[in-house]
Amino acid sequence: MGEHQTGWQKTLYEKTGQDVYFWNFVFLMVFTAIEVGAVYLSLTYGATVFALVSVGIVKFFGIAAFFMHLWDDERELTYTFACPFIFVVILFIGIAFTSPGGVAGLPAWCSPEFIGSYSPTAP
Amino acid sequence: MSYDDHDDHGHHGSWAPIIASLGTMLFLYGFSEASMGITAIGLTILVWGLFTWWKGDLPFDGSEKMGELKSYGTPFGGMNVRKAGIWLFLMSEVMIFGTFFGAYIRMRTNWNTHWTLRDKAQEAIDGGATGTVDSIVETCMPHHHINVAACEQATNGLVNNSFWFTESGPPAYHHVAAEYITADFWTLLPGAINTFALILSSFTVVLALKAAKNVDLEPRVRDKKVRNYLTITLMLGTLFLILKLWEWNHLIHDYDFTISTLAGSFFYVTTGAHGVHVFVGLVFLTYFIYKAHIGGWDQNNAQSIEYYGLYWHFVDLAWVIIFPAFYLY
Amino acid sequence: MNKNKVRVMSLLFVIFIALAATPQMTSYPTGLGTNGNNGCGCHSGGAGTTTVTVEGMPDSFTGGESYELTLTVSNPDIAGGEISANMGGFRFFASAGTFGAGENFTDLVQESEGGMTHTELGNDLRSWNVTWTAPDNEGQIVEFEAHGNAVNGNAVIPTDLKGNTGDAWGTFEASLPGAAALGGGAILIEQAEPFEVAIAAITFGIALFSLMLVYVFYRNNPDGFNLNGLTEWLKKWMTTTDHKEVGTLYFVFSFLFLLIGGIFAMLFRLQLAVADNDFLTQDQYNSFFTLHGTTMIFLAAMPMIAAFANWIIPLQIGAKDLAFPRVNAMGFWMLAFSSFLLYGGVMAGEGADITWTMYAPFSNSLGEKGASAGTTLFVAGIIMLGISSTLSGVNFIATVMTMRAPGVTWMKMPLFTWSIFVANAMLYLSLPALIIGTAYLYFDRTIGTHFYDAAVGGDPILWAHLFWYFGHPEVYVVILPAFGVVSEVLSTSAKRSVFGYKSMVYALAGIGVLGFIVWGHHMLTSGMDPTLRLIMMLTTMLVAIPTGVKIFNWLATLWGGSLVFKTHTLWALGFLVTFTMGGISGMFFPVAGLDTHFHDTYFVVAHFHYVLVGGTLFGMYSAIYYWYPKAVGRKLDEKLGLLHFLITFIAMNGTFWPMHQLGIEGMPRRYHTYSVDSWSELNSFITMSALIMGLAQLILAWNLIRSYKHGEKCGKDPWGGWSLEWTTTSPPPTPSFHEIPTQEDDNLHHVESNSGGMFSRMWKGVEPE
Amino acid sequence: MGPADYTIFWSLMKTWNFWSLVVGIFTFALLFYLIIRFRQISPKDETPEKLTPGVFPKERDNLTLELTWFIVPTILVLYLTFIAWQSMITVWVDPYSEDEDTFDITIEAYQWGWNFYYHDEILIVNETGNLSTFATPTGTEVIDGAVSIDGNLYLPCNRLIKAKLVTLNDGGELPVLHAPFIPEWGIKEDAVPGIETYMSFTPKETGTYDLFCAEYCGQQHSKMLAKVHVVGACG
Repeated sequence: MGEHQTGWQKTLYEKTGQDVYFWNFVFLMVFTAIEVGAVYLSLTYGATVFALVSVGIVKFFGIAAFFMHLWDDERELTYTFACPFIFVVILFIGIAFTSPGGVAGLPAWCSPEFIGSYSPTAP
Repeated sequence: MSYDDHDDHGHHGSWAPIIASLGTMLFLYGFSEASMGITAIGLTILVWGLFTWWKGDLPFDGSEKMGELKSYGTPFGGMNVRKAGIWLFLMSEVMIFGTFFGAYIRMRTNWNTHWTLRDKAQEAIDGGATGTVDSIVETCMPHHHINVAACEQATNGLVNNSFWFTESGPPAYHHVAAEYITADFWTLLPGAINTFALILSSFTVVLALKAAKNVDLEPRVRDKKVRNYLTITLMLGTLFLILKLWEWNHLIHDYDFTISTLAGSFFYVTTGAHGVHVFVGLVFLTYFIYKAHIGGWDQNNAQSIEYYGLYWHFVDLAWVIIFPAFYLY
Repeated sequence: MNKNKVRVMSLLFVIFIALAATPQMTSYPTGLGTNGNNGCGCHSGGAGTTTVTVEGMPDSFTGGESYELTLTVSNPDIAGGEISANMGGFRFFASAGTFGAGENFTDLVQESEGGMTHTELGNDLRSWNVTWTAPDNEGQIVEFEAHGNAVNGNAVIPTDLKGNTGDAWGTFEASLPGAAALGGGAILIEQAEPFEVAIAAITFGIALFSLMLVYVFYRNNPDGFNLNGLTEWLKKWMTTTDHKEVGTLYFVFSFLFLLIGGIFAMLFRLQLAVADNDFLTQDQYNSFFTLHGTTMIFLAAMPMIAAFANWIIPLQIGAKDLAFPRVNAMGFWMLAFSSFLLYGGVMAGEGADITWTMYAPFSNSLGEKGASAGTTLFVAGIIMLGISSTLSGVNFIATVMTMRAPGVTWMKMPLFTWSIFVANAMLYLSLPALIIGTAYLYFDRTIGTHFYDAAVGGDPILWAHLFWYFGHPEVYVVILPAFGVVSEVLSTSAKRSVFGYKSMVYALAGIGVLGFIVWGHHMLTSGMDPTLRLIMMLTTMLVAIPTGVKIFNWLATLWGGSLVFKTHTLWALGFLVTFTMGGISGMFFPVAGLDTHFHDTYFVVAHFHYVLVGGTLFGMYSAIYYWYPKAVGRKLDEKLGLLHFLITFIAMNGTFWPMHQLGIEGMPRRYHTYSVDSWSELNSFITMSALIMGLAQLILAWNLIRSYKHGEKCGKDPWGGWSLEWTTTSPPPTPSFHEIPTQEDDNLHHVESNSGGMFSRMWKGVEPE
Repeated sequence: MGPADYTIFWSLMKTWNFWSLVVGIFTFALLFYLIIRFRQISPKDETPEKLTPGVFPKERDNLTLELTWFIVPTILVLYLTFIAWQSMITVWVDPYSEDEDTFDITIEAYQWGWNFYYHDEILIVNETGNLSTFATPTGTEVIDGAVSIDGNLYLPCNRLIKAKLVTLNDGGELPVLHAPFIPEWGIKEDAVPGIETYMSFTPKETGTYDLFCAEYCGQQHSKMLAKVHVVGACG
């Protein structure tokens, strides 16, 4: 189980006496505190969403890379874990962002009329 | 859901699959018929099926003969088949939680929520309305009840009736869980503690695995350490579920944020599905603790704990995304 | 041995409780119809201590005659005389003829929802007069149904009353034969209730199935037949985890439900044979076509694919068994038990009538006008199907990825394994959308959430998106294995290797990916935004190209070969003909101008039956004739096979080709009746050929049973195939390969460099280091 | 029956039928030729590859052939997509642009029936002969805001009709999906509870046409019928 054989994990263990999982645990705790704090600063909508999303991604990376030791395992496992996210993105584009209100706000160049107007007259 | 069930004595077969399926059928049948008796029978049969499954696994010692196959060829050459299996199962779980979020975001982009209200209040202030964003929000929503007239007056006409209701009648403004949670510390506390609890339980599973793999511990001490770490994980998991149920109760009764509202349906079913995944993880954990208790884990078959750990970390990973999306945003 | 007996006894005891509980189904909230719906939702209504009588009924009606009927409601407990207001109410329905008010009752009774009921004023009486004018067609039996309610005048309920809430319902039923029905014309025997016909057919089928079970066991060793042996033999089958035995379970299960699905199809084809037919009532028709669709896809096509996948994949890649045998068995048993839930509603006369696509606002609606009460069980069954397919998905992908024998690299795998791998990958990644969608629907119907409810601000199209995100990959999951079978069969029958193996694999991968971005073409007229419709139209156009490449590859495979015409070859060639026609008719839908006409008409029904029956069923039949000798050691009879092929091929085209014309004429889909006469003769032709096609499948059933013992014996490789399954004995030993084989390679050995990342090593088919 | 020949449906159908026949005949001719020419004459026929069990057979492919049957269908499909795109503009996109003078109506669907509301006022002169065939109880004028008189729809000829589709939700009714479908004009659109969808068409001939419900809506889905009368002069 990745007994600190890679370089920086070994030095981390010697220097601090705690292995990479302990520090990963602390890392995640700190970021959860940041997340909850960010909400209480009552920033603007955009800033809060940005903070929440970025902390979320960082914690996602923390858990997936170290607790689920994708960092140490073969690269094929990371591909396996990444593969469904392509279909989650397709699902998001097709279902999440195209709610009745969502699509109406699209810019003109992306709507069919604009694309349609390029073509010669109807048959 | 540990998929370490490759069973070497394939020829004698196992009763577990048919019992578990019968249990699932009775459970779903009872739930559909709203008759709790049959639901309870179904659940017990399902758990009996799982225990039969694990009884077959108790002697598993991680050897090739006992079913620990090595995979061959690209892409998983040399890795245990069960490790590839658990990762493939997690692909399906990623899609399940992806769909939960997809449906949630689809609906959320249509709703007016406390965020849009704050933006509108800010706009009104820029347009000359008096007071701060918080004061306007307070006048519009005295402790979470909508006061349309006062709001229109406070934002001089910016937040009118069409902000709260669509013309054809259904509500345009949806109270989301985050509105109640971020407003009051005591409502946020269970969510925050749950996040700490789950991350801690992820950590203790990792410690249990390290203890099991640790060769220079002598067996009796090792078994005790593994069992204790796993028991801590079990307790943290139960704490998570209890706090979640308490929080639900608090939201439903004190804030009237029930499942018959649209935002409530999405909130309760998504966090509920995550709760079911945690509960199933805990049921599996009882098997691991029992096997640790009878000294079953050593460095050869500790990889089963590692595969269980993958599932448990995934459940924690899902919570790491659900928490900001449903509780804070 | 006694511990085993205890376990068996307790299992049977539990099943007995579950079945005993079935009749008092009181599904939320209107009950499953066994205690009868009380005719009106306006009062809470206790159990009926009220008696309802109707006088003035003739013993047989003459066409066009009108009769004066008096309906009286009486209830000794609720006197109702002294308190003036609201003493009684009624609702009166008849299956034919028209109602009117009795003399001087014009302001006391009114017409509502096709029947009669009391007016505000009429609420004070306990008996009312109505006139009923008989229909002209005297050759039928009219069913009367009246619900009477004795009310105690809205007064506060006096405590002495036996605790009912102030009103109690009673019902009255009678059937009145027409003149022609009674004496006059041919004696019209009491028409069997089609539900009883369906349930009788299913129970008879199950009884026949269990008899066949005992017979097959008996035939194994006739002299050693004893009951203890039977339980032992059953235990073997119920606890098996061997991929061959689970494959056989899947096959028998799917064949049984193929026939049951066929029974439903034939029943509602009779209903559609002529205009304005009333062989089936609307509820029965709606529930029959729903069950036909769901049974054929989820309980017949996918299990048959799983049967061949279970049997053949481990043999073709040289593995001893699947990666997780017990998960494999659990996959089957989840599927088997889900059929109880799917069919639970039918047994109580309330089968799910929400179509196999279960569109949201209707499928989560309750009450009289909403979905039938059995729908909740149906949706629970769909969730169990989702669990079963996820489990078998994990299994097959893990097996193909990790347990291929040496020599069976990615680019030297048989095409059937490739097609099962891509199909299971697509199923496995698209299923969660269905599970979550049906879970939302299930909670809507059970615990009262409001996911798709427009009144609360919900979006009904969310269901359509979630369902079709699963739906379109699902139809590729159902067709890709048939592609794999046809590639194998044509190559073996023409004694040539498949033309362009690499382009076939790229086409499979192409379909696998494109299948996920085209689901919108099922919803082009459902109010999506034109931008999304445009994207979905473009991607759907692209999907036809990989399929076209595959068809040309199959044709090129025949070039220069020496084609033998065994039955499986005939089915593969039949597949090529019908599937190509289905593919071409499929190209009509991504066009806006055509789709606004063709959506939800019989043109769609024609297209998907050509692709499903012509594609998957013909492919699977070809697989049956091709691999039955490997599974059983005996060949199926060629003459019976030829007969079965000819009748089914002709009847299939006779059934589904005229539907194209009906679609162009605009006959809508899922219609209980139509009154446009010009559609009648096309529909009766379709019905006739559908019946022939249905009966032709019994030839295959007989062939399967007969050849098990009397088929011509065959060796390891009866057809001259090349893949690894033809190297083991037939039937293969358990576990399938005692020691893992190595697959040679006929191509010239230019040494591939071992470097490169995973993907390059994968495509170069290089051995691991 | 089937769409009238002036609809866009038939102009597309001709193209699609033509290309389907071309592709179909080519494929089937090739199939039957191959079956007849390369059938087994005697069991000892020699084929280039010996298929022996357990040995991956010699691969055979011909890049130019494979490229042609990849490129040619792609060109055909792109050409057909180009035409399909046009039909989308005329069917779904143009009608929603507000500038044209459209004849607005609202089609309201409820469980198992239709209500028609008129938002424009037209006067149909009675003496154009074919009017006598229709029972329009209130004479011939269609008044703004009028509701369907006898459950049927009266439309002017040769005007772009723009129908707003809604589902009746007055609390009592069960809002489910419906879809008005007029086969003779080849148009349909779902009426979705909660949102308004649009359907449009320009009838060019007077007469009576059937209106069906095309989205499954429960027990009497097949009974939701109505008649559409196109009245007035088709100048």
